[in-house]
Amino acid sequence: MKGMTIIVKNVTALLSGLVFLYGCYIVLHGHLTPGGGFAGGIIIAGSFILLVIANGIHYFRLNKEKEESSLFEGAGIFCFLLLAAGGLLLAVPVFFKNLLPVGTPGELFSAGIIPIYNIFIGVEVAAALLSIFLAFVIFKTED
Amino acid sequence: MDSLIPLFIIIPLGIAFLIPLTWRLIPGICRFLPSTGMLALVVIAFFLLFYVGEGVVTYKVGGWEPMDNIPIGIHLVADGLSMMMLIIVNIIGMMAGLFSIPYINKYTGENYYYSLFSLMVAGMNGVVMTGDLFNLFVFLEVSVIASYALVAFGTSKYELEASFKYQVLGGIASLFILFSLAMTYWYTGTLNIADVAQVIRSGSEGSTALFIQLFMVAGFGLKAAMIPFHAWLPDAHSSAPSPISAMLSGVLIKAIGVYAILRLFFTMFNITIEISYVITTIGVLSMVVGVLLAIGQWDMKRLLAYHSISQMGYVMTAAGIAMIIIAKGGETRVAALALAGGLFHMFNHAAFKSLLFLNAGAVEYSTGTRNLKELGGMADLMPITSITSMGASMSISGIPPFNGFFSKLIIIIAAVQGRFYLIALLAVIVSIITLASFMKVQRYVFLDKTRTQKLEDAREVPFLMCLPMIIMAILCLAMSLMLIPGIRDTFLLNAVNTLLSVIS
Amino acid sequence: MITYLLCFILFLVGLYGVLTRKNLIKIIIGLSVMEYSLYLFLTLIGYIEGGAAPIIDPSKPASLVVDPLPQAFVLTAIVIGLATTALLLAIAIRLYKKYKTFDIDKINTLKG
Amino acid sequence: METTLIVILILMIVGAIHALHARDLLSAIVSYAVVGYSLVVGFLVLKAPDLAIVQIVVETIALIIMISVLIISTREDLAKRETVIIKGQWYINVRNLAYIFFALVAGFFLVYFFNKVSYGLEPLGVHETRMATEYIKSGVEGTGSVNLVTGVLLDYRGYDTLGEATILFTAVMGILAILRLKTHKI
Repeated sequence: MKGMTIIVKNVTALLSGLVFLYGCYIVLHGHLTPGGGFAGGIIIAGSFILLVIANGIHYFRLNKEKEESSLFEGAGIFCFLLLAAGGLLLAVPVFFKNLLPVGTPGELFSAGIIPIYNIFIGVEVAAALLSIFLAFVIFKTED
Repeated sequence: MDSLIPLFIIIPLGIAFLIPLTWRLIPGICRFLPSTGMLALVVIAFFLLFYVGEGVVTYKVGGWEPMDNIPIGIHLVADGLSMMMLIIVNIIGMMAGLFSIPYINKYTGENYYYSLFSLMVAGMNGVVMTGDLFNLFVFLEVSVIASYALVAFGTSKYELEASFKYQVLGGIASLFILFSLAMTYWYTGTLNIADVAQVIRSGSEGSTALFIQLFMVAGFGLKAAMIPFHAWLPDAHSSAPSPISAMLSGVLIKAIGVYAILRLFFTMFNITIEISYVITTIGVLSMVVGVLLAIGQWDMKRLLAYHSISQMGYVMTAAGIAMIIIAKGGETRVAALALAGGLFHMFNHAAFKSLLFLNAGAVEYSTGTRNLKELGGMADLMPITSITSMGASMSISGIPPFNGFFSKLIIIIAAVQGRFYLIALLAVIVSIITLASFMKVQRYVFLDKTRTQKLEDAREVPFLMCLPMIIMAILCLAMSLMLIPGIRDTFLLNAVNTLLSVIS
Repeated sequence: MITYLLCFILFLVGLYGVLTRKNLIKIIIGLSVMEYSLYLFLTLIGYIEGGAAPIIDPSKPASLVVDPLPQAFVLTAIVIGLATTALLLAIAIRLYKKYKTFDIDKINTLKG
Repeated sequence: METTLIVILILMIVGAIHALHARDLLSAIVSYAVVGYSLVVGFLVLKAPDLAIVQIVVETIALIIMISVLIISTREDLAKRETVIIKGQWYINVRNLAYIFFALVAGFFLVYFFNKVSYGLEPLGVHETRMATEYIKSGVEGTGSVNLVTGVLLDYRGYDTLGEATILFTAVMGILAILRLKTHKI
């Protein structure tokens, strides 16, 4: 499956950068506008999936890509757990405490630890969905 | 001391996330990681059980204090019952983790197996410890999704089909539970179990509580494989890898099914006559029909799976009897006795049923077949497996020195004292049929001398599989000591009092 | 009250689909439709007449706001639904490779 | 507002029924997508923008995965086999009739019981919050996040979101375990 026509390939090459940017925007502004770690992560995964669909299966060296994306995912969620349990280690005996200063609501750096949680969840969700999609695609072509 | 409580979630989750990351570097250590993690959790659980003792410790996640006594954040509850469940879950998890190291060697993708295994235990720890309804649903989904994938781990025809059937029925059950949570939130506006109990007790006696309870019984009953919803259990447990079916049948249907029903129906709702009759009939039905289905089986693991249904029926009947007595306002001493018998039998069943599944796994590992007709004369070829299997069979069919006998005895005594003579009679008959069915297993697998040629090369399983079996057999004997007054108070009566404290 | 009732009817349609359809993919669709009805049911519970969306503009103090708690549950439940649907599809595709069909009757080898 | 919800719900029910009875799978998935995307409109009407954005994106990903599963079973052979009607055996028809009758009775009983119960509870639009009053009153100061839903998700009930991210991680581990190509070492 050599992917789609040349027009689709060029358009997606341009488009997926924008989609990726939009996903990062949604993740970073999770505490200000609707959306957040989950929605933004899925949009970022969508931009990669767009590339794989448009440029056909061989575009990524798929098996290596799948391993890397599941590694990314494990790292993302492990940092999320470390952050959540961070309070326990720094002698604040409470799981999931909002440690950082809360700042004035409405600005970008405002909700304490919430934006950092959002970033880690965004990474984890994006890598997870990419791994799922690649697993399905690899299983169909190889078998 | 309080900050030990979230460790029950952090350690298994940390291990589960680390294993895929570090599998390439240190596969040897990663294999032992889940078992050592659960060993540490068992020690913490014992320590906390003595620390908690009679009272209840609520741990507020995120440090959100209740605002004019309406709880805001999620509360983790550590009391007698949840600590006992944690001890049982983590002991069986450690044993199955050790057993699966040589067993899973012949599959590829071991890092996925160990990661999913510790995720399943993390989910069960999460379910047992939460005091919040939606959190219970989330962690229930974590352990159930991990068990769907683990049932289909061997990806043969039967395992895939069994896992699909298990997943569809499990999915329907989860949606029934989510629907009952939505109705609870609509009725009470809050999700903390203690808070919901407060609102329902002060609220009007409408049929809303009964409607919610019916959907909860349907949802959790399907997770606990009670009779009207048991269709998935024999296929899922017989085609899963053996350490996984030991975990599924030994702990998963308890920590998610029966424990959730007991916790929610005793603490959250006030016990009415209708619900207690529903629970008792489900319990008696699964007790009787489970064992009748089990007689005709010739596949070892399928037979054990049907027996799980009937043993879970014992626990539900005991709980049902306690609920009827409380609903009718009888003396709570008999209700406490019935509940103590039910809980004691649940803990015992975890020990001997998972040991039986490990034995079946050991026999399958060395001979390659589970069909009783083809097996024979394993006693002299596999001494350790046959001894532990004999111990487990005696304890499940209730022969005195073993723990099964005492818990069934307490249930029958409570049934007689509560003037449920029919239930007591049925319990005795079912126990006799269980004895007959397990003698059949012993005879065909271990004692029958006529051995087919193919089985000559069968030899004893490696040490890492024998160790858990020996420890579990000793556990089966040791748990009958739980009736001695000294030990009984900390282990058993704390759990019973937490359930009954809300009523008295 | 009619909206809650229609939600419950959609739930029953999904349940009917799961229990009676013979095709694997249609069973997965039925399960997913049941989930969709529950998401709508939870959001309906949290709706307050005349309330604004739960994003409070710090400059002008908030008027009446819709209940954010059920929305947090539905957000969690949506991702749970995605996870279960993806796992079901993985098993369905593997079954298709072995049996060359999506039909339950031909796959039904295990005794119930 | 209530009438738009009723129209959306009727559209979803019709879409669901067609999805379950469609002859071939691709049209079943299209009507399933109708149900999903009309749910997005429902969320917007119910003042839940967070859910609308998550649902529209999740629905797209679910459709991509479903269609990737479906491509291998081509449309024609499915259509042909679906229309095979079991002729002649009378007990099959009676059994199907019994199923449909039983489904209708159970459905009617459940709907009646649900209706009786839902009259005792708060109607649509009237909702007296108990646990959530604290989130609305001091949500912004407590968590600092202007978006209350993210505040609830990540700070008041952050433990839920940890479970949530774990579920996605479990699903990925499960799928990678099930779809691995060589399952046995020998």
